[in-house]
Amino acid sequence: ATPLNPAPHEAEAADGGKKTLTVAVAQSVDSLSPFLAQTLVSTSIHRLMYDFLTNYDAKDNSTVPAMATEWESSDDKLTWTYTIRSDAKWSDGEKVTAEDAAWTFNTMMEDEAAATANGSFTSNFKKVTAPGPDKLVVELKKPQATMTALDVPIVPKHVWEKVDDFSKFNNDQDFPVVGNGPFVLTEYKRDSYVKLTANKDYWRGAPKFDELVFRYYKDQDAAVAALRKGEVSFAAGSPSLTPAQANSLAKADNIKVNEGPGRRFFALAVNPGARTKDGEEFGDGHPALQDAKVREALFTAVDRETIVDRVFQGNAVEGEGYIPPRFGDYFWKPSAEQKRAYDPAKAAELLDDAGYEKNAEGKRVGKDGKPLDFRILCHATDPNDKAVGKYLQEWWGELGIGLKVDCLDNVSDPWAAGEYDLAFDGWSVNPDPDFVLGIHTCAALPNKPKESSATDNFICDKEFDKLYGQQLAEYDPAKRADLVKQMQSRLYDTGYMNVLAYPNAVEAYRTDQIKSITTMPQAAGNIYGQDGYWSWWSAVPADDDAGSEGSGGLSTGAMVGIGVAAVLVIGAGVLFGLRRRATAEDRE
Amino acid sequence: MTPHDTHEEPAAAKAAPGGGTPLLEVRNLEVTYARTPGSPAVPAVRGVDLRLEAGQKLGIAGESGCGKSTLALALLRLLPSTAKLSGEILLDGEDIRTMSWGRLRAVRWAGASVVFQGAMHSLNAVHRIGDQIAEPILLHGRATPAAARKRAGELLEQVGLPAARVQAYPHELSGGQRQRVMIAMALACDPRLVIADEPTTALDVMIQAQILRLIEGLVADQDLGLIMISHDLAVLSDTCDRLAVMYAGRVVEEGPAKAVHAHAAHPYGRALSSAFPRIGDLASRRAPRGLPGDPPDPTAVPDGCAFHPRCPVALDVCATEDQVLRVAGPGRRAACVRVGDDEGGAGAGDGAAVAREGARGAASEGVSETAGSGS
Amino acid sequence: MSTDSTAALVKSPGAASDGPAEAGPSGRGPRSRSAAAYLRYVAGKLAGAAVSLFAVLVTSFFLFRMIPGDPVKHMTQGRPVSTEQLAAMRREFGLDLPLWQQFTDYCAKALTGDFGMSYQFRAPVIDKITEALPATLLLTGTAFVIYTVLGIWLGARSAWRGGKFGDRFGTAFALTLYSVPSFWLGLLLIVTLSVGVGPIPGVFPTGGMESGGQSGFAHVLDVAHHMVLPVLTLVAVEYARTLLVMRSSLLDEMGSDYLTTARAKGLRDDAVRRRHAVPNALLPTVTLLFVNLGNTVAGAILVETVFSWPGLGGLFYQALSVPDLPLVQGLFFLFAAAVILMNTLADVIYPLLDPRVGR
Amino acid sequence: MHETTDGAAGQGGAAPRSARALARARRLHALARFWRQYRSHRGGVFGLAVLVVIALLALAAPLLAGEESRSVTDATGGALEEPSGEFLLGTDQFGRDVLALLLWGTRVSLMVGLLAAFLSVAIGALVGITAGHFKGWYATVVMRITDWFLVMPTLVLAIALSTVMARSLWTTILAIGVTTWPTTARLVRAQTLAVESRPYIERARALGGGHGHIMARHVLPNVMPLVLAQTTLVISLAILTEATLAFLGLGDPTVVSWGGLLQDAREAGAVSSGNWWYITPPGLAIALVALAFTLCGRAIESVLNPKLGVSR
Amino acid sequence: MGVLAPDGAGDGAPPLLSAEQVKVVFPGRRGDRAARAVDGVDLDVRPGEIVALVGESGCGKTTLARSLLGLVTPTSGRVTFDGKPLEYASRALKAYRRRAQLVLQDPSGSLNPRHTVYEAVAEGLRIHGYAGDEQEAVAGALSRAGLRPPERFFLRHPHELSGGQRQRVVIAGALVLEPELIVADEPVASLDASVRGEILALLLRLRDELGLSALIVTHDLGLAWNIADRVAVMYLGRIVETGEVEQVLTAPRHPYTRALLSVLPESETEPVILTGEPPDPSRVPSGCRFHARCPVLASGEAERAGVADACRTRELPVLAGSGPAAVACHWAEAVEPAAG
Ligand SMILES: Nc1ncnc2c1ncn2[C@@H]1O[C@H](COP(=O)(O)OP(=O)(O)OP(=O)(O)O)[C@@H](O)[C@H]1O
Ligand SMILES: Nc1ncnc2c1ncn2[C@@H]1O[C@H](COP(=O)(O)OP(=O)(O)OP(=O)(O)O)[C@@H](O)[C@H]1O
Ligand SMILES: [Mg+2]
Ligand SMILES: [Mg+2]
Repeated sequence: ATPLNPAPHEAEAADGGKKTLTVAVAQSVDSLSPFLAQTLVSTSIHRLMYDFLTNYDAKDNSTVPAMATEWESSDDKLTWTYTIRSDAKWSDGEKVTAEDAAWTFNTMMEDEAAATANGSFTSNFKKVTAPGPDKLVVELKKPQATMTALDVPIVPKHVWEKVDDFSKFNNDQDFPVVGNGPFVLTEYKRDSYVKLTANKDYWRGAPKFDELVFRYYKDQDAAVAALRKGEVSFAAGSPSLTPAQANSLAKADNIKVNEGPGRRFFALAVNPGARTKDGEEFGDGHPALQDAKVREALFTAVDRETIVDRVFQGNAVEGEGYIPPRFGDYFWKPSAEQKRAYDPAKAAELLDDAGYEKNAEGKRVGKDGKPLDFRILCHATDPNDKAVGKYLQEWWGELGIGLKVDCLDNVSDPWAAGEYDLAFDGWSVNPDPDFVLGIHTCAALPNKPKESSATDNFICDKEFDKLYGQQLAEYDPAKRADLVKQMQSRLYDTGYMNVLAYPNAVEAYRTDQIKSITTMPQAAGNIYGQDGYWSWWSAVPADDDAGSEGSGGLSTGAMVGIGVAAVLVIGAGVLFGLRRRATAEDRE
Repeated sequence: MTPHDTHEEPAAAKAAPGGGTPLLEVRNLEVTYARTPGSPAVPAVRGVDLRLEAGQKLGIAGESGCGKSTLALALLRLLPSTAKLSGEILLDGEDIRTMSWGRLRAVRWAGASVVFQGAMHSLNAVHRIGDQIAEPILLHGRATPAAARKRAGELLEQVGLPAARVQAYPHELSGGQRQRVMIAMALACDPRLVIADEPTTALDVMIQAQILRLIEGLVADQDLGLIMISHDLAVLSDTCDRLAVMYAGRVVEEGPAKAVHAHAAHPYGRALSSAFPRIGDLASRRAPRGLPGDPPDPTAVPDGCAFHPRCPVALDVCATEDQVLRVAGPGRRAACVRVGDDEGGAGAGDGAAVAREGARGAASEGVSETAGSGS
Repeated sequence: MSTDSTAALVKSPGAASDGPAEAGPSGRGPRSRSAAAYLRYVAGKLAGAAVSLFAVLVTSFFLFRMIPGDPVKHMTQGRPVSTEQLAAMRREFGLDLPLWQQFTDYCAKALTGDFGMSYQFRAPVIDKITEALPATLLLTGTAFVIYTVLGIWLGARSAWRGGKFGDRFGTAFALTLYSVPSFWLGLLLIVTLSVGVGPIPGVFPTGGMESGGQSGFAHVLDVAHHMVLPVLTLVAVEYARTLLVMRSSLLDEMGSDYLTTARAKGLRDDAVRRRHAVPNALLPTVTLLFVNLGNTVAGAILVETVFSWPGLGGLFYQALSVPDLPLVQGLFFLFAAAVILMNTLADVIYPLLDPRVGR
Repeated sequence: MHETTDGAAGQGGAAPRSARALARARRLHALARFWRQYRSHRGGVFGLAVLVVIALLALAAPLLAGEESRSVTDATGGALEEPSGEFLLGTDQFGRDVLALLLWGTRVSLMVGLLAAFLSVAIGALVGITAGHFKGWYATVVMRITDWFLVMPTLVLAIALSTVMARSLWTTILAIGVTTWPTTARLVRAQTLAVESRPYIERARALGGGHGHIMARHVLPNVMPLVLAQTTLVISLAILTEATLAFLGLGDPTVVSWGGLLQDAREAGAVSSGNWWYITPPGLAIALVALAFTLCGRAIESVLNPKLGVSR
Repeated sequence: MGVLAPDGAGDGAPPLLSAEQVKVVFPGRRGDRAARAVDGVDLDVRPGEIVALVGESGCGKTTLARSLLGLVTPTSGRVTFDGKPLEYASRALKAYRRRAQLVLQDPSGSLNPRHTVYEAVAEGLRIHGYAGDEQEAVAGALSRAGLRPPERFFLRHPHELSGGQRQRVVIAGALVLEPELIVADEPVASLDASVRGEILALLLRLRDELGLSALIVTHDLGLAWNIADRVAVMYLGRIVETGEVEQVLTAPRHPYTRALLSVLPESETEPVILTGEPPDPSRVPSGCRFHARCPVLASGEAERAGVADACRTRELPVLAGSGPAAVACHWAEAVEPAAG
């Protein structure tokens, strides 16, 4: 091979024919320290680097053993005992023991900085001990539902003991980073890539790919382009590929678009009048929205189908209940008479009823003669917010209602201050819906005006709260599911929230690089950001790895590119020289 | 561009004393600046004949815009590319106008050098003056770099500046000193001809006197040909052997310097010379004299004799008939209809002057009569 | 005759020229004083730069305080946190102090290069900056060298042949590229040269700075390969400025009498250009170059975003959207400081190049 | 004295009106001369033609495209349809006609460009003229401020300002105006200094003219051409900056501008989906208008200052 | 013919404008020494008189002229106009500037290229809020300045005029306010030789017709000879010789004046070219400020007259502003004590 055109296989041979899986990511790694990291990229990587006590089954989200093989709780649910597996080793050869887990938890309990990322899990812990290398005992202050879902990476004590300031230690200096997960972090270049190599000794079995690289593409188009080219094997977009990208990728060769039901809901939230726990009112929510009829009218004038069709271009499911259909157990749908179907005429009627007649200019005015004008808070970074905002403006404009779309980078301030009328709302729902339900209880309201608190949008409804209390105490899954559905029904009826859609998670990967990959849930799930490491651990390389050239050595493309550039430079130089000689004599 | 033949056979060639090849001979030179957007074509020089013997000093006088600088630049083909040139420029018998670029470059500075109007801008502000003086020496292969440097120092001393000033930048020198540097530079390659374009304009009287003396001295020492351009007739008559007065791109009068200054044959020449009063001459006390009207716009030269709108002695024919140079006495020529009329030459001019002064009602006959003793 | 006197009769400059020439050719005073005068001049410029830097520090501190959003709340990323925890965090980041005290603390620390801790990355701002700086310097430095050389070369050619087809075409082409939004050009380049359309193969990577995993020469080549498109984008939109300035500056010089003198001396056309015209015309361009470099660093924000370049620009954009106040402040200060530094450098170097100025 | 005034008075009766009329004719003449020279700059003529066409399109947008073409609910096309007979430039992700959006965007982009440039140049001219005229501490202080703004990287400062303020067109206009004026101020000041050093200023002062008189009657008219040229150049800068801010998501998302279209296109993933009809036209439009303004500005500049030798 | 006889104009009459001990010092820039541009000058201009101020470049002529018009405030000394000292409050200055006008060297520069002739001439009227018929006044001034018929010039722009016409417009602009005094700084230096005579003739005629006084600043001795009644020769911020033109220019007493006259091209005497540094107002020598370049001192003549020491060390008194011819020279006083 000439210097400008080396055979690609040579480069690969030098690497020993490594199979590399490259994933395009957009988010920055905030920290590689499990005690600090909060972004999805970082936590996903931590799942690969470190084992957790337990894991979720890819099939049905049920708890499966991980670092702990078994666990049991005392009858009062206050003492939990975990059996730590004995066949696990840290990547530096040390044995994984219960002491490591105990140390991790204790550190989080003792050191405020170490509690930054996952402190909520340990805030209720009384004491954590390791009576033996395979026994971990956690004593609680009060019962805690997440004891089999402690999503805390366990770090090797013998390495981390030496850290003196957890708030400043980012775990990105010494490579490879000692871990016990399916992959070992071997290289990290900020905002460039994170490279992990397969942990051949992983107790569940070695991953099929030798290397896993998270490559950084700030621009989603660049990521998709990289996927098209085969520079990366997988692209998920942030949070999702756009419909246009999905549709065009679906047509491309060797690319599979995976559309999993999303865990998010996308909703319209109304400010019902911000208040504190004590009932002190604040903020400047529009008083007209206190009127259920007005809210009803607004929501009936929203055509969710169009939003799914047009904004999401079919890559979403029309929203109704609060919890996305992905979580089948809890999924609820309004009954026919409950349902708010799209009906502009009815909306107009409702407004007339509520006393907001149209004036000469076609604007709805209240009894005080003021036209009905609302503001809606939108996330400037979310194209869906902006797009739906356009539709709302037009639909509500037809009704005679003005809408100002306030797009901000940071909506949390006006939001917490209650200074909005409506807002685009959306949460990722966990397998356990407790959190997303809790944010609508009175208990979540702030203590003082404008203080940040757990509440989503200041909803406080006695009936909902009662149901919430019941579901908390209910240990029977079926009964609990029923209660959760009742809660959703109640929430629906109060009319403060209108779930517009459940966006699908749209991602794509190259079939010429990845033969198969596990989604979660396995049936119709997603790949990126799973509650586990299944996707990357299970991914099987394609036999024909023609597409993986981008990852090993210097590609042919690179050589051609450099060659072209070099030729251009030399050409320009020669041209310059010739011109000079030519002009020297003849011109004056 | 073929030189057209409307002019008479150059009288200069015949009239000039001495045979052989003159140092410089210009025949029917015409320069026109091409039309540019926003401004019409400018015929800046409209047929000029000149002749200069080696070692002789020729002065060219004229008002601003009459084409003096254009003429000077044309002699070395230094005009911008928009200028169209026709006629013949023979330097030592070689036609500069048709020379190859290579030959021309060799002639430049080594054959004829130029002292430009305004030394401030004619020196490169970012090079040391020593280097600038040495540049043509090196270029024409006259010396090694070290020798050229030494020569630059000598040249500076020759023009009255300490040799150490080779290290100076132009802005560190005064106006007069810069003009000296320009002169030193012009002498660098021992040219046969030096063209000095208003070397003393914008200089103080005292410095002007210094520079003029310097030039005179150098030219006499080295037997150079000199063309000196100025609008100050008095200065030229003091410095030069012969004098040519230009008006609107033409030479309108030519002859021995003193004679032309004292008894100009052309009314324009007369007006010019009387514009500079003689101190002590009571006739000019409280009686400033000048020409009515304004210098012509070179883009719209009047028909007939270009001077006729301002001419105090104009005849009817002047408005229609172009006037060419005619003999106006020994070694003198003038382009005035009145000169041709009367073989008396200069006398006719004087008569005209009297008529003119009379017409203006001022008692000033003395000017032309008494100034004769000057030579 | 006249004794050695350096008193020049330079008329005081009519219009105080701008830029470094502000000092004006004073032209007076014996040369022995010039070194001292130059040092004084430099000291003045440095003092001015220091004042500017301080002004920038003030701005960066107060301007970004106005960004809506409670930084502490961002740090908690929406997790329910107790008021006590929030207060503790405020204390940790010094956000509970009165504003003026925060400011004085900030200034005092900034002097030592400490711009605080990034909220987002929980690392010292200065570390984040030093991490990202080399990438930006590599990108902008390379682009700078290329577009400067290209701009000056083409500008000089263009002016020297003013009005000819080459000049017209070159200028029009440069102006067109100059009018193109850089991010858009970057996107188009990705679509064509990176992804490939039709017959054009996608030979360049779509983004990033390296593939990773190489070392030595292979690594250098790999980075070079990644750099081609971002550099091309920067060069395409930036070289026009240099070209135009060089061109008009040379056109300005072209009518000058000293060039006629040079020609009259018998110099060849290209010698006149090389030895006299271009060096003189370069002088006003020098200032621009330095200023350009400072601005290019800031202008790299777009290109870095489009090409996922792991540099300061991307970091800035990311920090702004959070807002990661300390990081934003630090970066803003850095960008402005770069421009100030370059301006000052231009001011300081200029008199060395142009003997007329500053002494 | 008396004999001459008689003669003058004889014509003086009729002259005042005719003098004014003549003055107007004169001004027309000057304009015509300006135009004749301007016309010889091919680039300038091209730029002007483009601008005229674009301005007409902007004015006629409601006629050509119709109000409803901006509406998402009334959109007739499918998402991201390729160019066809019905949609000459295809559709956007909502099924709206890209060509119509482009037409509507013309208005916003031009308006932002013009207003921002106006703001910028107005500040710059005011600061420049006063700083050039009044020397002493005022000039020192003002020029320090100018210098300080000058070293702020324009884009960075504009980004910062747009982040600090609410998202609206006015924010964009303000951010551009406030960050780009120092260049104008410096230029205008330099020109003011040049004008102030001219003897006619000394003459006006000797005639008894005060600061106001000198600035209004002498400096301003002489600075105006520069300001005019500068305005056209700043407009193109402003249009580019508007697009950049919009592209970075800092524009007003509720109005249709070219930069906003690009941002929409990018958010929709049009770049990697091969929807060239959505990406290319807004960018081209921006480039074209920016180029047109630049060309006009350069042509004006070179007519007013032929020494610049700007290509024709 | 004229209001006043050209000879001995206003002899004995109180001066219209007078400078008394005027000094102007420009502070040095950036550590340079201060320049004493005008260093103690007495100078009177009497009604109807034309005074020429001559001297080498940089000797302070322009600065003195500007200080007489209140355009520079003297560092010390005072300027009196019509018996009253000049006040520098802007209102008072404005009133003064109705009565005293300035004509500058460069007519092209003195006219705003964007103003028509009419506007340029009417500018003064507008500034001073002229109550009468503006157009009539403008026309009158133009025709008096020799631009006839004035209407033809109203709407021209400066670039459409020749240099001579421009200078006439400038003069018309000064005349329109019917001033009593004109200060002209090198009024013809930038004009072509053939045109300057006409402009000078105009100035003479105006003096004759309107009784205008004028101070003409020039470096051209021929010009002084052409039109001035009195001449003051300035050297390095001081007036070194003053008197009637005929007297000073035909029988100069100061070596400096002699040198100036000797270098004129047509001078019959052997040119005396001054050597030494050109005058620098930031370094004024002690004693007679001319002594370093003085040919009389250099040739030893002063030594013979016994004043060499005085030349080097003894300051000379300031010459009176008007009155008989006077010279500030130790040597001249020594060799011809009777004169003066
Ligand atoms: N490059 C040029 N392009 C067009 N016209 C020119 C050019 N150079 C000179 N001219 C015109 O040619 C005419 C003669 O110019 P020239 O410089 O030769 O006059 P001059 O006699 O040297 O005047 P001065 O005494 O002012 O130096 C003038 O009208 C001038 O405007
Ligand atoms: N504004 C100023 N600041 C500092 N120095 C000045 C200023 N104006 C003039 N000078 C200096 O004062 C001295 C006298 O200047 P002035 O202009 O009065 O001379 P001049 O006799 O009119 O000379 P010229 O014949 O060249 O016009 C000069 O040395 C000059 O450098
Ligand atoms: Mg000339
Ligand atoms: Mg002067």
